Amino acid sequence: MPLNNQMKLEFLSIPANISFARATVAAFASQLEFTLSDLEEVKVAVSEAVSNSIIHGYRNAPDRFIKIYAGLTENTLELSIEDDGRGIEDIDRALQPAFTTDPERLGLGFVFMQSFMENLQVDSLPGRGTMVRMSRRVGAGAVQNSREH
Amino acid sequence: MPLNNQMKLEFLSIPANISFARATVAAFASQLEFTLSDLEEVKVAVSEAVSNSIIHGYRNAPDRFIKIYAGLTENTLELSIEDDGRGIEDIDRALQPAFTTDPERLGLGFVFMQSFMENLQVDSLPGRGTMVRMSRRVGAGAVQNSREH
Amino acid sequence: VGEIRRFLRDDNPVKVSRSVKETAYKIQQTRELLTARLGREPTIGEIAGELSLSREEIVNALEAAQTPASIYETLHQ
Ligand SMILES: Nc1ncnc2c1ncn2[C@@H]1O[C@H](COP(=O)(O)OP(=O)(O)O)[C@@H](O)[C@H]1O
Ligand SMILES: Nc1ncnc2c1ncn2[C@@H]1O[C@H](COP(=O)(O)OP(=O)(O)O)[C@@H](O)[C@H]1O
Ligand SMILES: [Mg+2]
Ligand SMILES: [Mg+2]
Repeated sequence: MPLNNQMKLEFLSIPANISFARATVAAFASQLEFTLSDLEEVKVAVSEAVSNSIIHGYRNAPDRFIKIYAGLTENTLELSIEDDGRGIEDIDRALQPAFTTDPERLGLGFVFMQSFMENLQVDSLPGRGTMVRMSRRVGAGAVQNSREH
Repeated sequence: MPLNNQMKLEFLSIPANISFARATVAAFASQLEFTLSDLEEVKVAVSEAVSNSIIHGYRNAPDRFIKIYAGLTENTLELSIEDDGRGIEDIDRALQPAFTTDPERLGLGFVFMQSFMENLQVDSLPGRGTMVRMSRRVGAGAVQNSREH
Repeated sequence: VGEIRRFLRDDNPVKVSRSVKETAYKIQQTRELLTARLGREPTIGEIAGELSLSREEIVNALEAAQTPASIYETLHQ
């Protein structure tokens, strides 16, 4: 599908930028006819991916950069969130519910991304970095929701 | 002054992104203790610079990119807005109130930037592009305001 | 996750939606209230604290409630 709009955002790996990144993606996505709840879910997915980059990718080093690329087709938001941090050893395992390498965490970040977004794809190379791609179609939330009830 | 935060935003040169860009810069700037009026003024300055890049720099070509760089010191937002469009022949003349190369426009964009922001600096090379830099200090608006009364 | 999804759900169309307008209205009200209380314009942090919203949410609500943002955008959208 042709892209009607594109943006790239790059920012420092500090916690203050989690809410900045989610607000920026939501503002961009609001060019499509998403509902407020759709955008809330997109924001949760962005928070999870960005905090993973900060916490796991960069182990809280505050001087690294995280990149978000976003595109809009006529009815879909496409997202990619990238760091060049530590990377993930075993991606399949990382995607499993409740798997975490940090005993203080819940291991649900990827579960949220998977359930709120479509086509989650994780590419990673240990020592090189991680790229999380996902998309969200207008109307997808409503469909999923009516299926749940 | 050391930068406590930095971000770079790149987006397509289409009118829909004027509002996106101003909201993004305002969201980033909101990490400092600006007032809503301060942020309104910053947004006007961003709108003017971005629409100049779209209209004058790229002559409304919708497939070019505009870059915004923003940094935060303890009390100042630093901004740079760049295009690689047509550029400006005579910068001093372009900065003059009511000067415009487009008879349908008012020629007040730079006047707004200059009055709402500090340290406006314009670099441009004909055929290469334009970079507009400006900054805004927390509390600057209040001072200006009380001076006016 | 289903629970959280239902908790978050609120199916207003986002552009110029009623709840975005309401949030923007509340922000302006709070701004006036705090201006009176403090004797100066409140900072965005003070408004965010009063409303339990993030600073960025305040910025986005104000932006969404005022679209289209300029005559130029009106003409070109
Ligand atoms: N950007 C990343 N860089 C390195 N490791 C990551 C990254 N994102 C996720 N991981 C790994 O995947 C695991 C699962 O992630 P997630 O589901 O978000 O759970 P949690 O963050 O609670 O640990 C993390 O514990 C971490 O080991
Ligand atoms: N990014 C830019 N690229 C090329 N020319 C520019 C750019 N920004 C401003 N200019 C030139 O400077 C002039 C004055 O700009 P401005 O004060 O914003 O007034 P206006 O946009 O109403 O013409 C414009 O008419 C244009 O010729
Ligand atoms: Mg996580
Ligand atoms: Mg102008």
